[in-house]
Amino acid sequence: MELNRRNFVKLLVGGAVGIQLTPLPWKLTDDIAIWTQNWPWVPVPPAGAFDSVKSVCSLCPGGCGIAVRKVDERAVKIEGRTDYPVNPGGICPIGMGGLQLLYDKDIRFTRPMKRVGPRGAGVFQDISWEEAIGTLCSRISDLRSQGKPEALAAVDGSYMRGSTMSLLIERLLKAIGSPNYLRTPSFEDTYQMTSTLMTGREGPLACDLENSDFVLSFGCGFLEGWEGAGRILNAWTILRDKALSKKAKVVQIESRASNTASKADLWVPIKPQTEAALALGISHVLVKEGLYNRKFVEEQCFGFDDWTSSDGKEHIGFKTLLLKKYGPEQVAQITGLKPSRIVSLAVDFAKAKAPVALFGKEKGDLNGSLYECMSIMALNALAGKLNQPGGILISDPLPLGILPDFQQDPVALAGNSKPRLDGAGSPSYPFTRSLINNFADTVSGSGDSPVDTLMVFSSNPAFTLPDGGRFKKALEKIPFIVSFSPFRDETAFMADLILPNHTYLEKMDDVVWPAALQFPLYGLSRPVVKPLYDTRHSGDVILQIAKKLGNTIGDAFPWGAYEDVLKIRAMGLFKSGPGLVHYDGKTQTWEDLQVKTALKPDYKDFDELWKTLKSNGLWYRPQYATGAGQDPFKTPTGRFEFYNSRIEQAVSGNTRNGSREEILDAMGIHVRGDEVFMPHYEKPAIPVKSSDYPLQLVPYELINLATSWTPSPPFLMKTLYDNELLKDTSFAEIHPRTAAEYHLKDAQRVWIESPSGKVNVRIALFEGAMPGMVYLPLGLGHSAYDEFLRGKGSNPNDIIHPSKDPLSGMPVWWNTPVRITKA
Amino acid sequence: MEEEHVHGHRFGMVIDLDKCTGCGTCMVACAAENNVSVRPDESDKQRSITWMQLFKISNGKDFPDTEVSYFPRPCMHCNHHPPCVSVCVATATKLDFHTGIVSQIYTRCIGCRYCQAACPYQARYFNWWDGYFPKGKGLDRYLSPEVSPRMRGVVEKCTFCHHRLMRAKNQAYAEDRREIEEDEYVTACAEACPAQAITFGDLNNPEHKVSQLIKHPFAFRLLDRLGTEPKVYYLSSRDWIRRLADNFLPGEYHPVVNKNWMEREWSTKPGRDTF
Amino acid sequence: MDSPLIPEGVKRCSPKVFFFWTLPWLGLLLWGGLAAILCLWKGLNQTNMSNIFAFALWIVFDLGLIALGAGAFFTGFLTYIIGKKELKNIINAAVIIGFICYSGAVAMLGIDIGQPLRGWFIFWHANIHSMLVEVSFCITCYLGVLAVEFIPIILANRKLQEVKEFRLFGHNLHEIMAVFAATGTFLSFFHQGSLGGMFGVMYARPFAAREGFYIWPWTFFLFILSAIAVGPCFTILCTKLTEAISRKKLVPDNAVQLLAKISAWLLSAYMILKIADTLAWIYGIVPQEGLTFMDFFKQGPYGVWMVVVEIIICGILPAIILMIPNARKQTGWLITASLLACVGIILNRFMFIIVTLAIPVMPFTRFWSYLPTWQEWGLSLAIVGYGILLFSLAYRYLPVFPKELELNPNLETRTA
Amino acid sequence: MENRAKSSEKANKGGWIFLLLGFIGALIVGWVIFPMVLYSKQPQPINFSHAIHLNPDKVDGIEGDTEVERCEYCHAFRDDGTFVGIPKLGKCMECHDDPDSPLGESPEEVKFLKKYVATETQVPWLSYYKQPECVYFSHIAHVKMGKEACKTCHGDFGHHTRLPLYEANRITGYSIYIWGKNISGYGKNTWDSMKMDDCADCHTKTGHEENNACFVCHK
Repeated sequence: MELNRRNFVKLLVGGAVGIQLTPLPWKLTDDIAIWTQNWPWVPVPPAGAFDSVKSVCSLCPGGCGIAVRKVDERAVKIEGRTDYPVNPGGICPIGMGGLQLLYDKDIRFTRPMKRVGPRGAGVFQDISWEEAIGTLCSRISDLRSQGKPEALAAVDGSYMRGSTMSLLIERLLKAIGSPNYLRTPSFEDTYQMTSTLMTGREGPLACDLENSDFVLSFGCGFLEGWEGAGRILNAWTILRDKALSKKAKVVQIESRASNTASKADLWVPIKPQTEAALALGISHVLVKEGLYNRKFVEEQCFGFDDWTSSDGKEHIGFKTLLLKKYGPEQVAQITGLKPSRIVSLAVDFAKAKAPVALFGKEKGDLNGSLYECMSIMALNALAGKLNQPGGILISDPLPLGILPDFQQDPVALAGNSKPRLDGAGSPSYPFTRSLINNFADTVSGSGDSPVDTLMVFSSNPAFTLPDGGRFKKALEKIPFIVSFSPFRDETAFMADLILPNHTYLEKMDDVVWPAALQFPLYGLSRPVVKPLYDTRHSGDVILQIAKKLGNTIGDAFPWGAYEDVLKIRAMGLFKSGPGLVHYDGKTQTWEDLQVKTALKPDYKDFDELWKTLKSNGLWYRPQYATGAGQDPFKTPTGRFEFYNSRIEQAVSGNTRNGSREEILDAMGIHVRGDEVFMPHYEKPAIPVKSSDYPLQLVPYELINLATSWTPSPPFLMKTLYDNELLKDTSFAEIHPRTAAEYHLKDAQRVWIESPSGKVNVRIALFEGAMPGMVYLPLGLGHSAYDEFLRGKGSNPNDIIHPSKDPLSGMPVWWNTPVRITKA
Repeated sequence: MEEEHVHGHRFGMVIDLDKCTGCGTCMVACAAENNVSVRPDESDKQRSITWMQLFKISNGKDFPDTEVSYFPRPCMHCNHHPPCVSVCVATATKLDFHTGIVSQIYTRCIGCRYCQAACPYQARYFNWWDGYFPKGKGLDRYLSPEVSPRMRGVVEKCTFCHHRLMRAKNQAYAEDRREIEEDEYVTACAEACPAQAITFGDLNNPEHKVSQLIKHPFAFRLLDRLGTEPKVYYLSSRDWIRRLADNFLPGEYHPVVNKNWMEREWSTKPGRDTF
Repeated sequence: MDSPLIPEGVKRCSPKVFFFWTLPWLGLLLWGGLAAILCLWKGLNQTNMSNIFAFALWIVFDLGLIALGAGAFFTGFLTYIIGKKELKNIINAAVIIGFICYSGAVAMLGIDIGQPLRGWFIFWHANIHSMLVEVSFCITCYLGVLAVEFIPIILANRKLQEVKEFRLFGHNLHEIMAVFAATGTFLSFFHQGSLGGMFGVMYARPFAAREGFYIWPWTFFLFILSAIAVGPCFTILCTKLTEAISRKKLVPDNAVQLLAKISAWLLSAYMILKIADTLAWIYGIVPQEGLTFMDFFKQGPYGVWMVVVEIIICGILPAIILMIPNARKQTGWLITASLLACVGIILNRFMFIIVTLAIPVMPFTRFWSYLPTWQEWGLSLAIVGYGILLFSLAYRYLPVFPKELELNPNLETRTA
Repeated sequence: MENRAKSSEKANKGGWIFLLLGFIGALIVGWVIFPMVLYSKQPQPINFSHAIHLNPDKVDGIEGDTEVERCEYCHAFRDDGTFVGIPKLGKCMECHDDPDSPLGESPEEVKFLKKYVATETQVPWLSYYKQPECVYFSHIAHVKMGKEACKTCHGDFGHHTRLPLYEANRITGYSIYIWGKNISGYGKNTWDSMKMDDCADCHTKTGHEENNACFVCHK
């Protein structure tokens, strides 16, 4: 019996039978299945103790309260706070995805770096903080020793004017000796100018949406993220409820069937950039029909009726201007509306108890046109609805503590006396604080850059500016660029030195008066997690820079840490009068804001205020922000000015030799006579359409796409439709008829070309697009960040060909002439 | 089955489409809450995973009468033998009669995708890839331990955030309560909606807001006539939207003609030309 | 050199020729193998299937194969249960074809599911309400039965016959073949039916949904009937193909004719019921769910023409041809008819799978299109290659056609 | 032909032995060798003694009238009802606060103090009862509301003087306590295994069938 083939087979057969009677095959089958249920490469989130940290979102001017859910040290979810008076529980998609901006390592700078690759390539090398700060300081010192401190400039994109960071940046420049502090343009700039000119008050836009019963919106993208979604969308819901019971109406004036337009009670489509005319047309009807508020106009306004100045000169009043130039038919011509519609709008506006006319297009972080803003403001005034419940409230800025004055050394004094490179505040742009587009032109225009070193704070001008990439060219000329951005954005990729800030969830910073809120509120964000990487709070870095530079500069920044500065600011609030640092979330703040009995603060002393502010992130005064009750207007005439003395002074006081014609031309104003000083409609500077460029490009914004300097959290890519972004191509919305004219099919690839350049996109047919227009979404087309955003879609800013807005000199976003060619 | 439903909860959702602004916060909140991974290309809509999905709809009218709106679509948690449940080969998905939630067990699913074929709402998503969590990128650092991440090759879907129900129960137990309070359990999307368009609660509780809302003349359900009995209801004052919620033969659709209701209130759309 | 393996007396081509003959099919296998490995290793993202097209090309192939493979059990049924002796001459071929179809189908399903290593959950955690469970159970069992039916044919190999045990085993198996035929028939009835049921029960998919009898929607019975009607046609096709390639007669006409005749009757019966069902659906279920028949074909490449082709050209037409004795006696007509019938059944399965899924149910969702990737084609075609290969091997080394010798007395004929 | 058959006959004599050999061999492989190969063994970082800590004569400070309460002294519930599980170092350091002065005389404690307390690094305990990621288990529901004793599932771990070796299934990574020590999967005590069926059976026995719904124990 040897083990021959046949017996071996028997052995195997025996084994085969036997093994069935053991656990081996069965357990193995089971375990292999269990293995697939626990694949080692599938992450297992570590468990731990749950916690919720209260803070404030600073991704946009909305300033929503957020509660971050944590497991031990990890943040796992962002939720809206119900105990914060801005947003009752809800937040916007961008804020909701915020954790990806914290944890996605590839979109962040994790330590200070210096550039080693070519500009824009994003190739950097790690360095120490000491070396980083040292490099910058020595550069600044050199400039000062060469006696040209003004060759240092800074771009600041922090959303709220008057935020403590902005204050420190401006202060640092001043101490060093440079006037060239630049801000990326935002709607707040336009409003701030309007308010200053017409009311003499410089407070931010405050409007009582929730209590309004007729909202006449000149293109505000309430549902596109206007002034921060948290509060606005809640207000929207309140207005919806009222609308159901016939208590409120929202009218959206806009050329495209946006979400706001669709969901509003009435959509009034007009040609882009003709809003001023419509506002004036409505005013015309109010005046003609005597529907305006006589009492208010007579007692509190200036320049309504014709008048004679002290020098005996006859002036026409606003009334005459309206009646002469803005009749329904005339306005219909400009806007493309039916005259009857203009009349009915006026009648409804007048009939409403608490109407409000609002401005600020799309999200509101694009600047508007000054005269347009003034025209709409005038409409509110005519109806006598300023400082009324449901209307716009004229206020002063938040009474934050003022930083002590400081000594400037001769170098600084000399530098600061030099003219700004962007001409802001010059005779041509008397009321504008910053004109970054002009800055770009000046730099790229002159032989070698007048700017030697540029510091960039929380902004991404290389991506967000509507200048056909002119700012990028300027950057290429600037010898040395320092980025303080926490993110690997386009501008940072141009930088030579990176001093990364913390992300908004890792640092303490202030949110000054959430946009458009009708009562004063000061939010303070706090680190919800310890900084993940070797980054530093730019506030602290500025202090460190100042210290290193020493002398008067060091003396100008006597504080140990950024927090000390914030504390000084908060002290101002404490001194300014009563306020609250808690909100129970039960009562709706907007329901009761009338100033009745004096408010009783819920803190004993400043220390308690400060402690609570740091933990609860909130100080507010639940009362209408109506400046100084009795005399709300601080204009030269002490009244609301239809006829604007300040503009008048600026023009006549312009010492520059040259005729008034030339002066006005330099200011970009086309009308003449008294009209110049009153709200009026200005024809577009460059012809919107021509034979070469027969179409008009209008950029639009999506609430689920970050359009400012912060990247969009990857989560948002799930919310985009495949006719907004498909693979790497974004879409241009055009009307089917327009498409037919150019024989374009849906989803077809095309070039959209303007005098400034061209982008490659696909066509999205949309019945809701105004014929003859091309709509491109902002926020796509990044060349930086990581695989989620890089190379996805096209950036309209690359082809937007901005003209200068009359008087303000800021870019005009809405009328770029373009043509479409098949790709 | 229905009779069994009487005891216990029957959680459901009401979504007010007049209030829904299409902002997509619900989608993001859902993905963030439930560890749904984001892939480099999410524009492949046939394969991207969105438990809560916003369908964009239009009234199809030409400029200037065009109107867009949105259908937020979670899992409907069908109440009447859900199409997906009876077909599942491995009993990986079931309707729990004590909560009304249709469960999905990823470790039981074998990925045959029969349930996807059976579901008319496109509410079920197959993991064509493993979750996208590259080493050292940090995307796994915000994952919640309350929801198990899925592996490639299994189907997943909206769970009405049932882990939040467990969370609420634990809290109740810690406070010596057997039953949870109404509104202690809310889904992530309902909680996050900045327009408060989503109301979530127990349909078996006549006091709860959801039970009131579904009686509203504006209330309707998606593909109601299929007989799946979704526990997700919608509200809309727009007839064109309500018409899009189901298939109708010519003349079958009847606008909301609740006379006395019409007298009491008026549609949010006064019609473009009554102004 | 492999002559000792080749059945007694018959002539087969040289190993060289045979080797070259196998090459293309091996190629297909290789392609499919690569695709399979990719899918198992990287996942189903290798395919173009999607959340819309949860079922796709592979399932179409599966259902097609299983339907065509029905010839095996039905011929078995006729031969052993009804006792149609003349079919004994074709039963072997039928069994082998059946085995090929079913093993192929099961293999594909193994790749098609997202978690193959959990496949056995279907049995262990079975949900008895699911038609697919019934399908899986029956298919797996029936594959076993087919294997058993295949064994005696293998053991009939000249070399294996030398082994006493094998000889006996094979013989005994053959004796009790009737039992297996019976089980096979029973199992097949159910899974063929359940396959139809799978789609009929999707009551939320108006295009597939059907009323039914007790828990079985009409598609349940229609699938059975269509399968047993067309299965034999496929068997005929295959034998005719083999005859064409090997250039010799292998099966006596009476066997083929009998199959054809039975097919004719069943096909006619099926057509009557299918038409009735379609009408009932168009005028019953479809309007109930707010749709009209034409609504289904609003978008996409599909149209009413598919229904027309399926029912008239690939249903009624072949039924008539096969019904006329003089027609089916002519090989040309016989093959045309069988071919049409086979196409018809595959078209039918295609509609229930692809068209059902492609048609959006929610009025505001849009129509999606789908094109398979090379991986999907690879695996599908590999099954074809595998089938041809296995059948060629069987034909070369096993006495598949008992009457081959007697039908080809002169061994001079060159053979493949 | 004849001879060949004959010789093969001869060779086949006693062929059944081989059949038997294979059979028995397989049984040995399946029942004895397989379990040994399947599990990896490794010791705990510190040989913690539950017995000492729960013995009032040796350790005071771990209060509680019932044993459960004494367990909960370390294995506590948080305010939100979640369960701490194996306590973090902080808990241990409430008593073992000084790395240089051990409270007992066990060398293990010294090791613990030097290696972990002194450096304030968490002890990498190996959890015997870790359920897979797909499982949700609420201790408070069972212990507080259900009044279940710890030992029902964990056996009387409380009296172990030393921690057993940690055995993990090489394929699944599960602790052996999930499937149970017995390779056949059979166990006589409630704490012998922790498979889904064990939970379900208990739910059924105690009249809580409703808790056999999938989404009660899966997440």
